[in-house]
Amino acid sequence: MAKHFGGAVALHGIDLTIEQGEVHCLVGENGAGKSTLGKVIAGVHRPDAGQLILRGEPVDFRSPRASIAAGIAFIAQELAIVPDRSVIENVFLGQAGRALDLVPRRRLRAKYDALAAKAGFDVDPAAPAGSLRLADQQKVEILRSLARDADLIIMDEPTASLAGSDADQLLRIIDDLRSEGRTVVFVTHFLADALAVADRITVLKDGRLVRSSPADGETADGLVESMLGRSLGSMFPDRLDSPPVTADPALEVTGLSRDGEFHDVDLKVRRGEVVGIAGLVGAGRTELVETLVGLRRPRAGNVTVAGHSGPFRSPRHAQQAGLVMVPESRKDHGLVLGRTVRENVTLPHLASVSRLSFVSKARQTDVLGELLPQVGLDPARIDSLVGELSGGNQQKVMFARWLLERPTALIADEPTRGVDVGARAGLYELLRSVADEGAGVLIVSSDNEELVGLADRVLVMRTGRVVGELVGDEIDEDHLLQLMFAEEAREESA
Amino acid sequence: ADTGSDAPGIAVFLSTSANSYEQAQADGVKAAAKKLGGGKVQVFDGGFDSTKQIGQIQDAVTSGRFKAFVIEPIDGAAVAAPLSRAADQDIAVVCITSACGPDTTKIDLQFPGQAGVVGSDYQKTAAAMAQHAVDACADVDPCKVFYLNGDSTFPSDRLAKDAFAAAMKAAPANVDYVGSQDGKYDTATGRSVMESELQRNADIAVLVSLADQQTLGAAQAIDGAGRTGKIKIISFGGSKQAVEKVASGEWLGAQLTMPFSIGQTGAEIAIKTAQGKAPEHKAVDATTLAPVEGGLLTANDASGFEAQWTS
Amino acid sequence: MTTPTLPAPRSLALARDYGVVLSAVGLFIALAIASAPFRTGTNQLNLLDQWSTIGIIACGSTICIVAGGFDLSVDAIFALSGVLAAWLAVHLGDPTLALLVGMLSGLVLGVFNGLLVTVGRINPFVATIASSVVFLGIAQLITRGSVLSVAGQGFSRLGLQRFGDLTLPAVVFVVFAVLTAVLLARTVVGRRLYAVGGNYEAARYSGIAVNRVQVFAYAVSGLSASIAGVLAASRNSSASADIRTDLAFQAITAVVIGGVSIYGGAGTIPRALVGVLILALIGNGFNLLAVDPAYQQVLLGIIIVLAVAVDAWARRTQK
Amino acid sequence: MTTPTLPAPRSLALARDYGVVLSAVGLFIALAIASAPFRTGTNQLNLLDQWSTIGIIACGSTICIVAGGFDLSVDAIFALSGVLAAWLAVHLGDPTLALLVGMLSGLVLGVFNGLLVTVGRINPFVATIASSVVFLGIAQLITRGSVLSVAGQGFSRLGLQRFGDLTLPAVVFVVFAVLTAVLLARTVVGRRLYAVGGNYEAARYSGIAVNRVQVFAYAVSGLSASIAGVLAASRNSSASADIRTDLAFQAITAVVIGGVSIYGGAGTIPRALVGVLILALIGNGFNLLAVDPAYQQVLLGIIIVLAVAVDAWARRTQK
Ligand SMILES: Nc1ncnc2c1ncn2[C@@H]1O[C@H](COP(=O)(O)OP(=O)(O)OP(=O)(O)O)[C@@H](O)[C@H]1O
Ligand SMILES: Nc1ncnc2c1ncn2[C@@H]1O[C@H](COP(=O)(O)OP(=O)(O)OP(=O)(O)O)[C@@H](O)[C@H]1O
Ligand SMILES: O[C@@H]1[C@H](O)[C@H](O)CO[C@H]1O
Ligand SMILES: [Mg+2]
Ligand SMILES: [Mg+2]
Repeated sequence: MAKHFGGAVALHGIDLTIEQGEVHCLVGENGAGKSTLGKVIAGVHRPDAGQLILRGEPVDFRSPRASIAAGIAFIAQELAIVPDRSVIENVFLGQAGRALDLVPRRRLRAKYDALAAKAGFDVDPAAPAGSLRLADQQKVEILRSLARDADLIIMDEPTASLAGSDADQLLRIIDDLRSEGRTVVFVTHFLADALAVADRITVLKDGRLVRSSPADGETADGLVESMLGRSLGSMFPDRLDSPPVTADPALEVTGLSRDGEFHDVDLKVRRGEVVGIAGLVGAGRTELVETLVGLRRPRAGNVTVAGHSGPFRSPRHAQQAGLVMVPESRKDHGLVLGRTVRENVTLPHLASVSRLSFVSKARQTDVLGELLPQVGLDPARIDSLVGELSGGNQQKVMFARWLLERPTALIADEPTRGVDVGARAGLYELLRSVADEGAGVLIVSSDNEELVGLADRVLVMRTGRVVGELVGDEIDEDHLLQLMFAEEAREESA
Repeated sequence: ADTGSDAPGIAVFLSTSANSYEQAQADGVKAAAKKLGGGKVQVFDGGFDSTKQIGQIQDAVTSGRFKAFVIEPIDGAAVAAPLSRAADQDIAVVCITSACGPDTTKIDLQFPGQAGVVGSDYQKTAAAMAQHAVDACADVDPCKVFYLNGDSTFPSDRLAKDAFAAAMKAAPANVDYVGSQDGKYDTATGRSVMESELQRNADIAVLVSLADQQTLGAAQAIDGAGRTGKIKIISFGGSKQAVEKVASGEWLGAQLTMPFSIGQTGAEIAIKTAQGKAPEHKAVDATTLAPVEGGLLTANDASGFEAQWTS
Repeated sequence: MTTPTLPAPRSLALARDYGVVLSAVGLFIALAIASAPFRTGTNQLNLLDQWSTIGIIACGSTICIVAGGFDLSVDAIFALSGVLAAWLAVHLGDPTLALLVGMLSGLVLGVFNGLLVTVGRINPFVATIASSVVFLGIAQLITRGSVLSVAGQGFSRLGLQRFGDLTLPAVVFVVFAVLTAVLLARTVVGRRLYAVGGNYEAARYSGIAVNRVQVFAYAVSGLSASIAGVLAASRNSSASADIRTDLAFQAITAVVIGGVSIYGGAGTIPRALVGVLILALIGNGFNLLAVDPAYQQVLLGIIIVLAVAVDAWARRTQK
Repeated sequence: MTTPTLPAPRSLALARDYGVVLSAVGLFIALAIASAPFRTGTNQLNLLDQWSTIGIIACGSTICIVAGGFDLSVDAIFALSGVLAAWLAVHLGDPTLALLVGMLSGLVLGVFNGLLVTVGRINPFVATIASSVVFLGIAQLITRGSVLSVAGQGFSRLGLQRFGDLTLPAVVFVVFAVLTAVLLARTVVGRRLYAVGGNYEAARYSGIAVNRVQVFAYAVSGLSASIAGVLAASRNSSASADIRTDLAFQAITAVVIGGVSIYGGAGTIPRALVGVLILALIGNGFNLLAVDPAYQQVLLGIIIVLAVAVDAWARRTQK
């Protein structure tokens, strides 16, 4: 199988066999070609060369429609929901039926309930899909693929926006699918997940197949080495020996509230410190950080950034005070997909790369030439359209944007979503160095391992309140889970 | 509201109200209403939209406030049915500028109950202008004639164009008809079409145009090409600007239209009918309202003539 | 795990409808108070009849816009279908067949538009401008610039037909509105129209024959224009290639006032009709209240802004 | 809102330009062969002059569309600014001041549009339709339906001014095109315009004053219309509220033919100008070759489809 886009080769002639009934994981760096391979099988892209053989028969899918007809379901990495339509409509999108037939709404509702129950997901079927948080949109996509009753299901990073228990739930679903005799292709950057669920793991690198072997024989380290071509020492940089209790606060929040979202939040991030916010999906973390940078108006409370006192009226005002945020959804809130890397990165800093209001190309090239490698991007892609980059590389572009001028306080909401292990280690390194240079770093993450490894201090949120704080060695997954679930457990036992 | 305003009055339906030709028609109606006691005059602006105009007719009937309608039809064929229903309600209906009914080329009564019509026949107008062109060519040989039509997508203008071409065919041998383009009633379009035409035929001797607005643009093009005075211009309209150009000798002649007189005459017919008096004529050829022979104004009589509209 | 479901979305959608409806109801009450003739049944029926053309086309446009399309050729299809029907009636001598062919001609012309957009991959805006120029040109070649009059009752029967106090065009409007409303809200193809317009790629990934769905949408839009065009030709016993109406523009304005998103994927037929109603009420009010045309324009603009602002406001306060 | 389809790669973007340019060059060569007068310098200068109005407005529209806006009020601003200038010239007696105020009036009207869209959160389509109705209404209130003629050289000097063989409107067009092209391609504001049109939310999250940027875009669009409107009024020594031209429509058509996306975030001034050029060549060709108006329509449509299809084809084969 070979596929190129303009000058960029995504797949260089890959031979790969996927056995009936197996769970087959694809792993590899950002841009390795995993999504492209998935899309070729799903009929989204037509290969330049190569032959797809399905159950012994050569097939040539001209569209996703053809591949669906052949019993293949596909969950794209970049979510494909119809935002203004209900969850139930999205789940049964494109399902059979003659054009002028009335939609069997009762029957679909029953089918939906059965499907959701089986999957263990609880999503309001009548809500417009666009109003859901990312994690629930991901569940809609998963339900859609299950609703197809397909023999082969391709899931491209379905757990990227799912937090702990939901991700575990998905792994159980995959197990069930296998026991029903279905085949699952599972693309992920979570090697532990791959090792836990896969029968076979295939490693891709630069559009080539490195190896494809049974999962039993694989180890995380081995996979990392094949993916990166080198071994990765420690994933995480060293934590601070002791919290910088005396350093000036970079970001200080007192008594911040927004009706129905979060209440009475106090928090302080000192210069040189990396602070994490943990919590279940829906805990109100995204609302909180969006409020900090002026995207939402608080009802009460104060936000102060190194002497500039808020609350800020807009991200522009926050930025002027030295507070910036890498948002959770890169497609909706982060990137202008139709413009270049250059333009996306310099967007908030045009003054510093221009003379007399004229943007200086040379100055941008200089600045980006230095910056892009720091976040793990190839400077040669400076003029690529961001929409052409792989998902993980898009994430890096957002980081580059906010590191061009070092902020006083940097917030990152789910910072490593879709980023490969190598690059992830790089980003952690980077976040730590930003802190070391004197900034305060605040990270919202649903990946507890990430918080344990990186943060000097972690606040835990539950239903809009900060319910606990862990410092230094107290931070481990058990403590985090205890705090995240504690109250709920108590309520349930009551 | 004073009691006077509730007395039945006159509804004037214009194809648009945003130009002075239309305003002049309305003013003519108002003058007649004042003179003959026709009551209050309400103006409806059709916005060049026939559907809209039909709605206005229906609404005016519904409102019960009118005993007479004076209408400049946007689509003469389409308004006949609703107007005939208005006539059923004892409203005196007069069409102005162009006729209402299946055959808009004929200035006559075409639907049941119609009280009158004051309009011009485009075929006759075009033929008359063609004759002026032939006259202007009298001592030029060969004499190239270019005709700037209005908008060939309008049936009336299409008829005018065909009639002009037919008359040119019958013209003496020295007359060389080089063809026609549309000026679209627009100064800028008139200018650009004329510029192109002068590229093709630099030696045009006579320009005939169906609308003053576009003639003004064409004259700019002629000026730009340094041909002022060398091309004889005959324009249809008789607006203030056209009359000035004719008076100054820049243009040879203006075929007159008299919107104020048209409105006034139409309203007189409508009011008299509504009052139960018999009007003198029911169908009036608007060309006869011009104070000059054949409707063509030339430098000789231009000084004493007061235009009824501005283009 | 407990997911705290926010009640917002549902009521939000309702409130959004509610916003425009509020404007329409406000206008209606204001007119009913200000004008006695407005309150007559005749006036209401007249309104239905007068706005049947725009209404029918607005329904077609809604379908097209919901599917992510945009059809500026409805004016031209309106004219061409009328001309075609008249020409056939004159030359075939079978008025019924002529009317039928004319009415269905929009389907074919709409499919042509749909193919330009999907297979030809031409931007809908450009494609339908270009095709409308072609359609009008054909109508002009048929009429050679004159008006085609059709003698005889056979041809005009349709447009002049009445059912009690209702005219046939008004009845057709109501029927067409109900059919398209059901189509959009309840049928399988309705779902597909929303999907294609709401997220083209997602629809494609889900195995929807996106091109076919879009072609269908243009066909419905074309059909609406040809139905309206033939009804008008029949009523006038004549047709010409001269269009001075601005049907596409008015229909789209109405639809957008009603809150249908021009970016596709959202909107309903009832909403579009509320948009039509608002325009109808404004025009009717101007006529009945004898508003000076000099002020009508400014007033019209202000009322439209207010109507839509109420809508925007309703949407916001709900948030 | 639809998710924008995946943007085409760089090389492809080049080919896309190339596609329309190809069409334009093809037309140019065809005309040069078919018509001797076409090849004259005078004709080329005439073309520049004739299309200066649409050209200037197309530049403004491009800025607005790139920023994710849509301005249908340019016709009305064109008319109102001319009327304003003429009225001021008559009543103030200072023609230079009158012309200046008229030319800048579009800025104010554009800002008004921008505020409706941003602060009022009204859909651009509806907002600019409504505002154009208001603007035209004001123009009519000023003129009371008649034509305002301005006597004296002072007022007409501007429009009739020549620089050698170039008319002033042609010069203004060229200057305006260069300025807007540089603005869009090279300046800080240009970057912001693309970002806001490409992804409004992402721009907002990146600290761009999104509302201010959009208001700016509408202001430029308004300015382009008032410059064109005052030039026309000056040239004609008169102005009226009667608009039968379809400037917004023509400008947007040209812009879209040139490949500027109506969804915002993409397109350049040079591309838009290629669109204008194509329309100009078609019109000029019809006039010079004396094409029967009956066939012009059909031909115009076919040529537009072909021009755009060549573009679409170039885009595809590149893939
Ligand atoms: N539509 C496209 N146009 C141009 N280039 C593309 C396109 N899609 C993918 N590519 C390129 O192909 C290569 C492989 O991309 P792909 O999305 O398959 O990577 P991936 O392995 O899924 O990465 P990630 O883990 O970041 O999702 C990348 O270099 C990417 O930039
Ligand atoms: N039922 C709902 N309907 C509509 N929007 C919702 C709903 N629940 C949550 N959201 C939105 O989803 C987004 C994410 O929610 P929230 O901030 O509570 O989650 P979080 O704690 O940040 O977790 P995560 O980011 O992992 O999803 C927010 O923008 C919130 O407004
Ligand atoms: O920052 C300002 C505003 O964003 C406006 O859009 C124009 O000029 C920029 O400099
Ligand atoms: Mg991928
Ligand atoms: Mg979140």
